Amino acid sequence: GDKPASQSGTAASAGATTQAAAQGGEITYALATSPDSLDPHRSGLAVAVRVFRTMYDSLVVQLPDNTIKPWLATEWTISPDGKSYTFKLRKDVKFHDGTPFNAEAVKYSFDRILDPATKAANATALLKPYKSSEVIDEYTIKLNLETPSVAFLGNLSQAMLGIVSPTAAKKYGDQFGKNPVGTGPFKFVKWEDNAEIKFERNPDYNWAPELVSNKGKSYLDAITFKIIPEEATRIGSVQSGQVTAAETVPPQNIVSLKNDAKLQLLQVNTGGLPYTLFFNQSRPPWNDVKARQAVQSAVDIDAIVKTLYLGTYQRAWSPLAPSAFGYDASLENAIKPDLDKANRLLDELGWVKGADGVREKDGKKLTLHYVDGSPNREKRNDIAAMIQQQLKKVGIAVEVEITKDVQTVVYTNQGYDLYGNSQVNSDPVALNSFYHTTAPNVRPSLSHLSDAEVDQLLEQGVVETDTAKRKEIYKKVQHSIIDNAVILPIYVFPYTVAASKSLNGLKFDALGYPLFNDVSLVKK
Amino acid sequence: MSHILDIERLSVDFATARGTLQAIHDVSFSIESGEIVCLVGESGSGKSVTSKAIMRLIDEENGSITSGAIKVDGIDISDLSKLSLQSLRGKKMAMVFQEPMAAFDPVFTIGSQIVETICRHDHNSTANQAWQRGVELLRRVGIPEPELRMKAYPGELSGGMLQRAMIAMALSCEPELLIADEPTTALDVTIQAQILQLLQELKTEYRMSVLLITHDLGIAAQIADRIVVMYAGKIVEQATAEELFTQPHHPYTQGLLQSITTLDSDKSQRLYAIPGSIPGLADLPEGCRFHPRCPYASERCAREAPELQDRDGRQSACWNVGQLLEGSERGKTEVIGAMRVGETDRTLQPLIELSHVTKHYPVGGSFFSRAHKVIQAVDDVSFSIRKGETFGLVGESGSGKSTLGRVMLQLERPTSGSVRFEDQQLTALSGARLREARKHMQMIFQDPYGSVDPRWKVGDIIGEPFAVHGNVRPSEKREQVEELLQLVGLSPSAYDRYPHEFSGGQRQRIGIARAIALRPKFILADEAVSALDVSVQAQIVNLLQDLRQQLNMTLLFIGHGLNVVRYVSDRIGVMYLGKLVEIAPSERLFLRPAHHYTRGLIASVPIPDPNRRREFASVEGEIPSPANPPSGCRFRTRCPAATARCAVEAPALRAIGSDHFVACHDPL
Amino acid sequence: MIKAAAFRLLSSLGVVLGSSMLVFCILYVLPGDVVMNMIDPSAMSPEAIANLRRQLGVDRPFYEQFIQYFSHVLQGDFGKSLVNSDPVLPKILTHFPATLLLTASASMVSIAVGVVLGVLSAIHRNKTIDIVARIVGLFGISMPTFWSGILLILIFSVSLGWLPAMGSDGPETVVLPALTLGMLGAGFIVRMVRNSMLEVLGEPFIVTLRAKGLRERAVMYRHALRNALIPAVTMMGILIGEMLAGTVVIETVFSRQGIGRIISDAIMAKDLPVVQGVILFTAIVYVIVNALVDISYAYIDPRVRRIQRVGGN
Amino acid sequence: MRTAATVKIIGRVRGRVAARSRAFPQWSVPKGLLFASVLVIAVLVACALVPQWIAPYSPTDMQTDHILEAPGKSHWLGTDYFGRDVLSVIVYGARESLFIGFASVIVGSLAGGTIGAISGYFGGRVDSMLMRIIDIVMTIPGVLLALAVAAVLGPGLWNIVLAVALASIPNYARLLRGQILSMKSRSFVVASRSIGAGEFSIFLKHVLPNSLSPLLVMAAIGVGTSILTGSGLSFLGLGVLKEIPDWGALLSQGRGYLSVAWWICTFPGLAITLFVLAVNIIGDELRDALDPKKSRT
Ligand SMILES: Nc1ncnc2c1ncn2[C@@H]1O[C@H](COP(=O)(O)OP(=O)(O)OP(=O)(O)O)[C@@H](O)[C@H]1O
Ligand SMILES: Nc1ncnc2c1ncn2[C@@H]1O[C@H](COP(=O)(O)OP(=O)(O)OP(=O)(O)O)[C@@H](O)[C@H]1O
Ligand SMILES: [Mg+2]
Ligand SMILES: [Mg+2]
Repeated sequence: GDKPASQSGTAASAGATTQAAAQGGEITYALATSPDSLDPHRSGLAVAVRVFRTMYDSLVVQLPDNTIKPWLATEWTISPDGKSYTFKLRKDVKFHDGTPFNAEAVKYSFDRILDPATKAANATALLKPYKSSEVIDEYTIKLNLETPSVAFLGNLSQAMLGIVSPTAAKKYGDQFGKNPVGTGPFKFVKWEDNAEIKFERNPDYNWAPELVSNKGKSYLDAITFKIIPEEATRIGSVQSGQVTAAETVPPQNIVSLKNDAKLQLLQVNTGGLPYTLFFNQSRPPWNDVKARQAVQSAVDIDAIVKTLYLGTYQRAWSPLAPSAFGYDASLENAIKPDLDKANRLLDELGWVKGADGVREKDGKKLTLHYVDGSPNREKRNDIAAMIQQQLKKVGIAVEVEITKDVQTVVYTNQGYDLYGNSQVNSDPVALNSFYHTTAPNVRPSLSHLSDAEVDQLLEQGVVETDTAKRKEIYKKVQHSIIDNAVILPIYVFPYTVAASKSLNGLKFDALGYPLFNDVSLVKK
Repeated sequence: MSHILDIERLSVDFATARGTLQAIHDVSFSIESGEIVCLVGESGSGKSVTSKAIMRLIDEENGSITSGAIKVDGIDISDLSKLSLQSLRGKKMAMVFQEPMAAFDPVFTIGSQIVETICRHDHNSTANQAWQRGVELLRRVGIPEPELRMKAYPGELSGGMLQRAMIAMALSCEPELLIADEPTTALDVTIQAQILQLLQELKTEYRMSVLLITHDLGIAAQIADRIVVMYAGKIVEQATAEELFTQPHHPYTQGLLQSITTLDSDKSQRLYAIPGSIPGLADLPEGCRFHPRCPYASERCAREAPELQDRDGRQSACWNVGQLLEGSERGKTEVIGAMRVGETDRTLQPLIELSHVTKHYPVGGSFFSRAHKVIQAVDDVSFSIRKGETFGLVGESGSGKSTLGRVMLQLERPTSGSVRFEDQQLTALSGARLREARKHMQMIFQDPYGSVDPRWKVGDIIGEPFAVHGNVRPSEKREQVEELLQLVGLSPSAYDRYPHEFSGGQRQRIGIARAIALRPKFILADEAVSALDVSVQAQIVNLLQDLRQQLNMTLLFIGHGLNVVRYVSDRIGVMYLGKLVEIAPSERLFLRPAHHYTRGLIASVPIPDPNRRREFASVEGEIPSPANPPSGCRFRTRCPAATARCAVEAPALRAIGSDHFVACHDPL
Repeated sequence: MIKAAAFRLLSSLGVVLGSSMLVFCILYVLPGDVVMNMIDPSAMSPEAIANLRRQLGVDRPFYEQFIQYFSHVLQGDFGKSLVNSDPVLPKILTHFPATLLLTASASMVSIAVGVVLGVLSAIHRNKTIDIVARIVGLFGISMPTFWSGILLILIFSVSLGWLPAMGSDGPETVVLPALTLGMLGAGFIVRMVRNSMLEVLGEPFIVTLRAKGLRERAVMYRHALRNALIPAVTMMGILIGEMLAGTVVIETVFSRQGIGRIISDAIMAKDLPVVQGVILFTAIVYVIVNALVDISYAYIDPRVRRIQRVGGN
Repeated sequence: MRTAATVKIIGRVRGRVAARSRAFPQWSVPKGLLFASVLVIAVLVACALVPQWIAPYSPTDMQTDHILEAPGKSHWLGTDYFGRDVLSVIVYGARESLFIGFASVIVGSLAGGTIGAISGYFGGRVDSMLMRIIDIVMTIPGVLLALAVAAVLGPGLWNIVLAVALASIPNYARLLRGQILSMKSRSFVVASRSIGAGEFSIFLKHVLPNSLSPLLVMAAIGVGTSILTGSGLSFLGLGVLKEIPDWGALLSQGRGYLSVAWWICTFPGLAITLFVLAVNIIGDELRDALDPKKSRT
């Protein structure tokens, strides 16, 4: 059909890989935002991760079917209690600065994440039950966990837990993010703030994971990432040939670029948690399931996704993305927009429509404070605008607050009724930080959900090693969340790249991050 | 005789927002080579338009020649192409303008502007040659150190120097016709005399023809071979200077001649003034344009416009020439009451007394450096004005007259010295008491346009003193203002109109009405008539005299028109560079000036009588900078009788006769 | 003369210092917490966060931070970014040339377009050319730069392929941004030049020039324009300040390096040292440019020179 | 920032050129152009007051099956990405846009004018102190000021107004001060003083009224361009999401569609341009009309 080249859950690749890849050449790749740091442990931005993959390798790799395969670690064993992992490491690996890769380096990397001085962000969460490591011998390391975690291996595959050169990290201290050194297929050359980040081929590379076909050094001489925040400019640059490829193509351009003879479009759905609107259950009346269900039935997500994304984004149904482990496809099409039901539920709760069409109870208007970040990333502000109109029909007044300071408004002040978020992740344990009851002195989760049954299921999910059983557990979790209208899942974000037809072999990993090992330029 | 300029039935129209206006109509006259022709007439009569038409400069102002021809040396200018016109301008005919300060491009040096002109028309001369020529020209027009002046910017030269430079520039391509549009109006009398002298020399030296435009008949009498009189866009009379002054053939000319205040006008008589004022182009009267103001006007004049007709080798446009020639002079002078029989009574009490008044303005100096340079605008001046007298103050521009006036009214505080008004020490007053004292002292300003708030209605302007000082109810205010309006000769209907709807003379009346609103004891008139036409000037002077008498006021009359000051004043003080150099009863001052400067001033005044022509330029040089005055006697640098003593010792003001004081070591 | 220069220098320093202090205060009262923006609070213990605060020195009272910052600045130490520990001074120094190039070329565009249109408009007063020029000028003022910028990219990069759409490497990348930013300034200059040109054309000396027989071209361009430019030059001083500000949007649209982008990011992140540094820098530039304008003002207009020599007014 | 620019420029230049006291030459407007401008403003004001009578559709009606339709019979100016009728959104957006335009200019010119007036009236120490402060504020880019205001007060319509107003204050202050200084030495002021009028009343009755007209010209430009400043803020992500966006927000939100659906942001842009043109033409005319010298009776 006229769907773009998108295969959800599997790696998409550009061009035919059969023809012999040409050596040499450079590409420029336009990013939508600038990475904040090239220190994988320090940055939590998706855009940074896209860059990390060129120069950092992980111990293991996760394939699109969610299986874990060797990478820098050749093999591993898990202790019966699930609390220690012993990895055998490759012996032929060297960091870009010549430092040999070994157990010490791995230990250094992981301990570094735990060190507050590193100011590590997402990496801390990914590494979570990790406690300490023991160097068994030069190429054997044992990682000790506080508690067992089934997701641990998958997390280790993520670029944010990539291994950094201890020499360089020690040498540069907090400037390591500007002088990154890893073991990846490309070496860092320079980073010009707000302009470009340049990498060149690592000639020694020869330890690519199973995910890519070119196991040796890359075909490309160099990659330059250009930072082009303005959508129109980014698309304009790839259209005019100024850059070879540009990421995050807006839907309206996806539609129009498909007819562009010079360009190809690549699309891959990202894994983890789709874009989801969370109710803040600490604020009445949204602590009442009926109120939330009313919203759930009043909102026509299909219409929103179709209108705004012009058929280029897939609608989300569950708290998990379809590619995630344990995804419950039965949730699809289970909920239909039903205004009567919404009205009935609200009537039942005693909210009566006032003269201005807004429902009232005890002199209070039925309002929903919808907070969204700025800028209008992936048209999320527009979603808010549409939901505002849809809820108006059932008598709910939506106040939309667009703010740059999400940290303060959402996380510090908890000042929202509805707030949207998504997370790229490799394992459904990611659900824990969104739906598990939080300790009293810790920052509450976005949903403020406190459901003993869900908590229990989520805790089981972390340790359950039996795949089938684990799948069941997560299905239950998903059902419970949707049935209780804890969230409104909106869309699955497809990572979309527009590239010149001369670009060949661009692949994406299980989470939707680009891989450049196989990329080559077709000479025309 | 060859005619260098021949204008035939020229009419010029201007396209304006409100439609076309005919600025001049059917103008014909010619100039022979080597002749000086003066174009005279009141403001707005079309003199400048005529001169600009000759240069075709009106093109740039939305003007166009609708009929007639202008022949310069036989070439008809009126339909010449722009390009050939440009090559004629400056070469065949050159022009000198009224405001020398404004007539140079301020951002180029004098030299480069002269060189530019030369190079434009003389393609053979190199820039270097042109520069040398410029230096020569400057030297010729009497500019000292011409090499230096060539490199000066217009802002760095005085008005007199600039006017010389302008003439030098006009001469640079040896034009056959020099048009000078009021070349001396902006200058001091002494400088004016120097410039006129220069023009006369140039005429004889280069056999140049000159079209001199002026409203000062005195100048015309002194310099013109022939005079052309214009009124409201038309020529009304044309004759040689002698003929015109002996026997005018047009009532307008006659009126003009009578309006002139001369150095021997009879002080006991009212000045003659042509009644009314010149009409605007948009509302010209039917028939003869002068008839509403003409004492001879008949019905025919109102119906039919008279053509310019030859009579005895001269021309005039009037139906009633015959009648006029019969000599029945109507509406001429009348004796003013019994007021000014002689000089003021010396025993009268002083109303205002100034002792050792000094006003210094600091110049330069910034946040850090306390200014050490000062402009000594007024330096140690003492005199008194007696109750009921009119005291005149004269002196060249920058001599400190206005400053002295302002200090007198405490609009500015003196640097030192004191001012006593009746029994009050004004310099010691402040705040409300000073404002209260101001009730009794008022001021009439020079600039009738700038001294009234353009956003206020006339009634409010005149009524402002009531509002400030008093308890006058609105209805009363209207009544009183209307009375004042009548007193100064304006219609009460002016009450609700805005100042811009009035002519200069009328506005000055508004200013006067405001000044007399509170019936003050003392009025300061700072150049109150200098900006006005001769005939209007006479009207205002008469008005002032009347009011002074009616209201029994004391007047300080500041002016640079010596003849008018002489006419109105009982006593006159002469200022030079911040110093009072002479005080004398007015007749005596003119008969027996004691200071060399005073004599020079008087000698510089052009006399409106072609039979009494004389050498101009009685005071050499220019007034020095008040920031850096000469040592000793400040006038010594220009004084013909300066001695070594003058350079070291400043002369004190001392009595040399009854009521006559002078500050000079060797008075005349 | 030396005194005047010294005074000027001192008062400029005062202005720079004052503006920098003002910014410090503004930023201090801004809500938001740099630490919370830097880390994931769920993953860090409260003690660790407090520790981090102490390290960054943002826990100390206002006046202490104030004194500390300025004493460091006076020693040439602009501090480090709170967000990614980049030293501020090198960061500004690497970004500044691109901004300077952009502002300078935009000014050139402004002057060229503005002066030409302004002069045409004044010469052909109330004719069609005048009305068109004025409307074009107002268009320049009334179009948001991000919009006109994108339009230019679509036309010149995507459709025609003549110029690069983005970047700050190479002279050709500055063309489109300079045009965009320049059109804004041009709008003001047109109006200014037209007005002062009309004023100058009404001056008596223009009549003199014509009376000398000068060609119309010489009258207009050699004399009238030079006089009319005096106010326009003053405007350039202010325009450059405004253009520095305008770069915030332009640099984002055209993905150029520059201090405009640094500062907008830094404000959002409450990255105090960076904002401070940039403001200090732009204030200095602003002051320098205005001093230059004053000097060139005196160069073009000898009247000013004289006044300055005499001093006072 | 845009207003800031304009106003700053005119303000500074005036301040410095104040010595040449002659008023700016008239920018006389052909009658037809003036008439058209009055018409434009009338229509826009009508839109602001009674949009429901003018707009063919509801501005919030998202016809999701009619998105991105090109201008045509049923939607004269096309539909946007929500399926809203562009014409209707523009018509309804007029209220907010005009409000931002006028309110920010009123606030800015009042505050700036007051500072300028105080500075001009007292002169001396007060003047040099205030002007130093103004100098300092001028060195800080308007963006920063605007961002700071937006950040301090939280998002909202009044923010944009305040942000724009704040940035324009120095310019109004400078302009009025310069104007007052040149007016203070005029002879009609001296005349009023010489009849004994108090300084303050002279200031109120003579100096101030005669100094205000250039402020009007500046305000005219300011009115139009503050809308753009608003759009600049929403471009930088500081705008407010309103049910009915103002023109600046429409432009900023629609810019990504320029290459696929030009009408979404071209028409709001045109509305702003027309508004700016009209306000400026009328402003120039108004200045002349308020000047008794130039108004013809
Ligand atoms: N460019 C113009 N457009 C319209 N009317 C004009 C123009 N130039 C001059 N006039 C009118 O033509 C008439 C004659 O003006 P002109 O300047 O020749 O008078 P003048 O005799 O030189 O007076 P003055 O002694 O004041 O210089 C005046 O009424 C004036 O308003
Ligand atoms: N406010 C001032 N600041 C500095 N210098 C001043 C000031 N007012 C007057 N002067 C200077 O004081 C001197 C005397 O000026 P004043 O106006 O009193 O002369 P005047 O005799 O009235 O001349 P004019 O005939 O030109 O009116 C001049 O050199 C003038 O430049
Ligand atoms: Mg004239
Ligand atoms: Mg004077």
